[in-house]
Amino acid sequence: MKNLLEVHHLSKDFQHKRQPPVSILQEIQLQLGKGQTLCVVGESGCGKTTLGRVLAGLLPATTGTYSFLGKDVTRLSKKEKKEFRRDVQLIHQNPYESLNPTTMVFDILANPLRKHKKMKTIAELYPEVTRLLELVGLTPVSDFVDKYPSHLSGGQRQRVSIARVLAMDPKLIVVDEATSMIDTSLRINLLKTLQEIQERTNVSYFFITHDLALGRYFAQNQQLMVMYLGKIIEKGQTEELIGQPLHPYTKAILSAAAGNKGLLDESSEFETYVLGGTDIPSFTQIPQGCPLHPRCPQKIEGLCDRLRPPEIESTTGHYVACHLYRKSDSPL
Amino acid sequence: METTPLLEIENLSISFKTKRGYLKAVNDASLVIHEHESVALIGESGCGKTTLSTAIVDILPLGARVTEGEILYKQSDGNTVDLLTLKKKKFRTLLWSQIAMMFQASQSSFNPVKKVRMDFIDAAKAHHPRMTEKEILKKSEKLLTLVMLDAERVLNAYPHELSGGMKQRALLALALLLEPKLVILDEPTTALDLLTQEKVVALLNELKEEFSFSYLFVTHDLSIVSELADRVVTMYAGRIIETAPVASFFQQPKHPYSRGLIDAMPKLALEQGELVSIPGTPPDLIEQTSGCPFAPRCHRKSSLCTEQMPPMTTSQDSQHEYACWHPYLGV
Amino acid sequence: MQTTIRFIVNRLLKMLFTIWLVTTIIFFLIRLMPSNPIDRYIETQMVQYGLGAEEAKAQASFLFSMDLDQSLLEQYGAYLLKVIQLDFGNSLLSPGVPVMSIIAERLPWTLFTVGSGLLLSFVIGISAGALLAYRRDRWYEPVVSGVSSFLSSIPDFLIAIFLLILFGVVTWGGGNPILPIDMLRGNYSIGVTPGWNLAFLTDAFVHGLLPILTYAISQVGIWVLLMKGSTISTLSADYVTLAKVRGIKPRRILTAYVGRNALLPISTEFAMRLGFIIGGSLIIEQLFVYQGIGLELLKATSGQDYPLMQGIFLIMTIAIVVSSFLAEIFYAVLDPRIKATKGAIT
Amino acid sequence: MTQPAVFQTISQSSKWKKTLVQARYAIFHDVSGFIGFVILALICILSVISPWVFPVDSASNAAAILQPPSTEHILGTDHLGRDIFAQIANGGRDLLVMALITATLGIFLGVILGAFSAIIGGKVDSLLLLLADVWLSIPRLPLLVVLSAFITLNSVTFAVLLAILSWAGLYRTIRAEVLSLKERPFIEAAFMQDLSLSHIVFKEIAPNLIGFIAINYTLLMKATIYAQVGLVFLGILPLEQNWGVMINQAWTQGVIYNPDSIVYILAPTLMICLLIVSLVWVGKSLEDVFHPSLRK
Repeated sequence: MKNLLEVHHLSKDFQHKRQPPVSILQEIQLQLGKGQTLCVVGESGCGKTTLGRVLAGLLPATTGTYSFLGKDVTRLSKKEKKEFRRDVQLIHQNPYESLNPTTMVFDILANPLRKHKKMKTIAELYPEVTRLLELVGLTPVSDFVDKYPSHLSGGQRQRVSIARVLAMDPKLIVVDEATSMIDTSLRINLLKTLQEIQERTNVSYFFITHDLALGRYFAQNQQLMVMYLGKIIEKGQTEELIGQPLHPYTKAILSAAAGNKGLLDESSEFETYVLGGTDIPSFTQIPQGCPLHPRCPQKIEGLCDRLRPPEIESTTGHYVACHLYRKSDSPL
Repeated sequence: METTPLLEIENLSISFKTKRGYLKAVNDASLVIHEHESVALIGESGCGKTTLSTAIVDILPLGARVTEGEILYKQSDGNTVDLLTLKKKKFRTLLWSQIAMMFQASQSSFNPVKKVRMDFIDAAKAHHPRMTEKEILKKSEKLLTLVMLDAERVLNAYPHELSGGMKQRALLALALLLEPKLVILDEPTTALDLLTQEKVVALLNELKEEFSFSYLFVTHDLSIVSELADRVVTMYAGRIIETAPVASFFQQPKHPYSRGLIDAMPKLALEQGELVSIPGTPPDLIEQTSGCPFAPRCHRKSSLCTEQMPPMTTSQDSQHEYACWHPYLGV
Repeated sequence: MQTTIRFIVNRLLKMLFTIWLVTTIIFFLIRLMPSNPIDRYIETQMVQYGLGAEEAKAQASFLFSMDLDQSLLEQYGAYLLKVIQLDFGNSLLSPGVPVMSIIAERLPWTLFTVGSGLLLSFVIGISAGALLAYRRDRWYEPVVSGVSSFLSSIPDFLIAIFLLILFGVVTWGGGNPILPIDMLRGNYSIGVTPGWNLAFLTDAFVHGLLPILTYAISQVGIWVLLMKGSTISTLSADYVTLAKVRGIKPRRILTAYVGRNALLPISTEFAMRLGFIIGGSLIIEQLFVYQGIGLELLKATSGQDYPLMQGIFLIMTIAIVVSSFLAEIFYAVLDPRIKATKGAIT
Repeated sequence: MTQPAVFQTISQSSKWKKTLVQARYAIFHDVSGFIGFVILALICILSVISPWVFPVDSASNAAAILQPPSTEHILGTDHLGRDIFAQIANGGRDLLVMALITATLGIFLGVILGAFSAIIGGKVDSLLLLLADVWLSIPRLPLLVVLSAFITLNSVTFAVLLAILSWAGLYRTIRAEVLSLKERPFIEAAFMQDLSLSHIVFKEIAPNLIGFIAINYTLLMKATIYAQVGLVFLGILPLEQNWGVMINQAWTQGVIYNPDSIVYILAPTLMICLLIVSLVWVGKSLEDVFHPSLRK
């Protein structure tokens, strides 16, 4: 099966006035198939949102290739660009900012329909708007169509955002921390709605979160990857990655997440793994070699602080960027 | 367990005046914090947990008013006072020296135009006017080192020069400066990264051992509750609906809402149980109903629930207290 | 440190650019406009007094302190050079008197009245504003806010008229108005010699009283509203709440936590306003016949005294530019956050 | 498909109803706003009907100079014996019309330039911003006075000139507003939906600016009235029939010092105050009404 999107050696630099460029994304490699989910987990400031925005076409990559449906995104014709624009959608983190406060829910959904499906009259639009709202579970529909966003709760707004995205019939949705501002009791329902939509429409998700357990839940039997300081340090099938974490950083965040949950997560037994130091270094001072080495308890002197670890496939489909897993025969 | 109550909140009600009418943010809430005990107050946004905690230190926002109840505090000299009726001046002497607080957004808890040291000096001078600056700074340095900070650097920095995690820890040091009896922490780890969170939680536990004070921490994040709390208090729509020791709270929650919250938390464990959300949305606190506020979202509700607010009941093993007509009583 | 210097240099350049631009506009008006004053003057001299073209030109050159035989570009260069030395030539109405000496004589009076009025309104305004922020639940809060909003809306010269009537015209049942208004014209009474003595200072104050009051009343509302808003937002800041929780005394909170942070954004406004009110002093000085720079500008305009006009206008512009420059520097000094570089990207 | 009841709420006729509801809310929702609307309405009505109801008698009447208020002349007479009330009733029209013209022109200029600058960005934006900064440092009233020495002003050239002079302030505020709107995620969402630029500007950004424009519109009207009355008083603008002229006349004739004819100067002064304050209050009230989060 051909992949929906392929990303090779993608890097993204930001340059502030008169300051040296800062590399936010480095050598990103990833693939995502149709109807599949790829979840990226990382702490705030690891570059995961930037990656999401690059994939959504909101930011250009500095180097590397990004192809969508087999076509290089930087070399699309005008028509293809328009198609790409519609095929890839993004759901923002903050539902209080992502809906125009002066637009009624009906119009929020009708605007893209008018533009892309050439629906004009309300008689044409109404059934489609109803369908979309029902799809995201905002029923009875009549309670919502004539509301302004300020009358909706955070969860309801986020559902409207999802409906608006679905109006475009996208092939890929970048979900950027879409549930982090939603109450716990409502969160799972929202994720379930997203999963149901995937079953129905075969859409792919690029799911961004800082919550390992949430990512683990959403990307069941799918792919999970962990980012640290702009690099993908480990990726693989979700259950495999959680069950057999390889990278010291992955081990540390798993240990932290599991430790914190304690009683909540009785059956889980994760090795306790603690990193040194407390704060993530800033992007302007990324350590040489492996970015984790100053905090890593297993660092190899003379190797980790000098050489950037390559991406190593430890078992099939499970990649890790760490010198500890270097095959003896591979060159340095 | 032999414990003496340190803070007792009794039948506290707090109303907000809004354009649409009075909003009862806290409704007839009673809560006890014992000495050397760590109590977690949990609930979702708008449930009144923050209002309740700010009422203790008298920093309710404008328009909010305590309509009923008392907050009894046992001073270190053994006398018990009602914080709500205490004279302002007297109350001020209790603040920070006995009750300290840490906010959720510690990002702006330091005076932005002064160096961090000034916040330490001010706090100490307010209660010990004769303490010299040198003494204060020496003590501050010790505490800052304890929370794993470069004391020299932090004291001489402006707040904006510190990272979020650093400010959080500096604030913790500030809270401990006068060795209080009770520390109130409002969402102590929300703004922090997972790994920093873990460190702060560990630190809080260590400090509790060392200084033996009580915590009241307010959070919506269940995952840190099990690490920090001895007892869990659940709030919903302004009411306290369940109180339980932490282990049995997670293992046998009695109130359907508590259970719903736990069931909705994604787990890391490999055998994923089915996660369930609570349907519906929290009620509007302006339109008060006579029944249980959770009834509209509850799958165990009966007609009784919509008519009458269930009273606080103590479970047979006397570990749980809950306000529910149809609690989960089985094991 | 480097960013601070860059910041200052940046502002300085902007300031110079503004002054240069205004100077150039003035040169354009005086020299290049169709029917500009110099051409008109030469024409008049030739038509009315029968002077020869050369003679008329020479006279115009002398009067306007410009060498009209030079090319326009040279004239422009020479003009700029003179402006840099603050040399605006001689007044036409009082021949032989340099414009700068007239300005030097008049400007202090305007600065005195505008400055005192502004200071008075500032002190009263910020105190009242801070008080209102603290007492938001009292009955007088909406009243004072309403009055402030009213005062800040109505034009200052209407306030001047009210004051004039109130103090200088209405007899209030007695024989005479409160103030002998016709005696109060000018900056000081005839017979009083200027100097640092009590008699003169009192006299100057009495003469400046109504203008000062006008400036004060017309500005006070703005300060009340600004300070109220600023204080309210500061009061709700976490560091203030936390200061309360730390048991710090209210007075200490007011000064060290609320006061400084609330005043910061307003203090820049103060410097800005100083510059602008000088520009607005025209009508007030006309009404009270106060011999300040505004009145002088009006006289110059009606008397077509172009060198004086441009001199005063330039000085007024410089006043604004310099005061806003100082305001920004002041702010940067007071607020440690400004110096921080914003480089973080997430 | 059955057409549900909700269908009605989106139809055109109900949009009008909503507008009506909003207008009612705008007028009645706060006290100062309500007072402002009432005063403004009264001044407008007076301005429209007075040429017929209270015509100005321009002929002087030496027999009735500077009379105090009486039943014949409610507000007394001026130095030429003309009725003051008639002058007051007719004196607001010019001011209002001029303020409307200037404010409309000025807002148009400010919105176009500000929005353009914010949306285009880059060098053009920086340059415009610098120019605006510089422009703002030039004192407006003295500039008008100085310009009057070079150009003969009449009402129309003055209105246009004033609109042009006020571009910088408006430009800056509107630019800032559009910039912050542009950064809001819902605009990015519109971009992701591939909606056209005109849709984004007029349907997404513009509705969020209405309250902002309303308050600036009234503020600009206020500034126009200030400048106009001020310059008329100084004798720089040609005299016509308005309150500023009355003040000027009272001043130049020395009537101001006559304790018996205080009404002569007080009446126009008060009227200007009322007009300006009502404008400010109406503006504030409108700003509230159009505030997006307060939508009904």
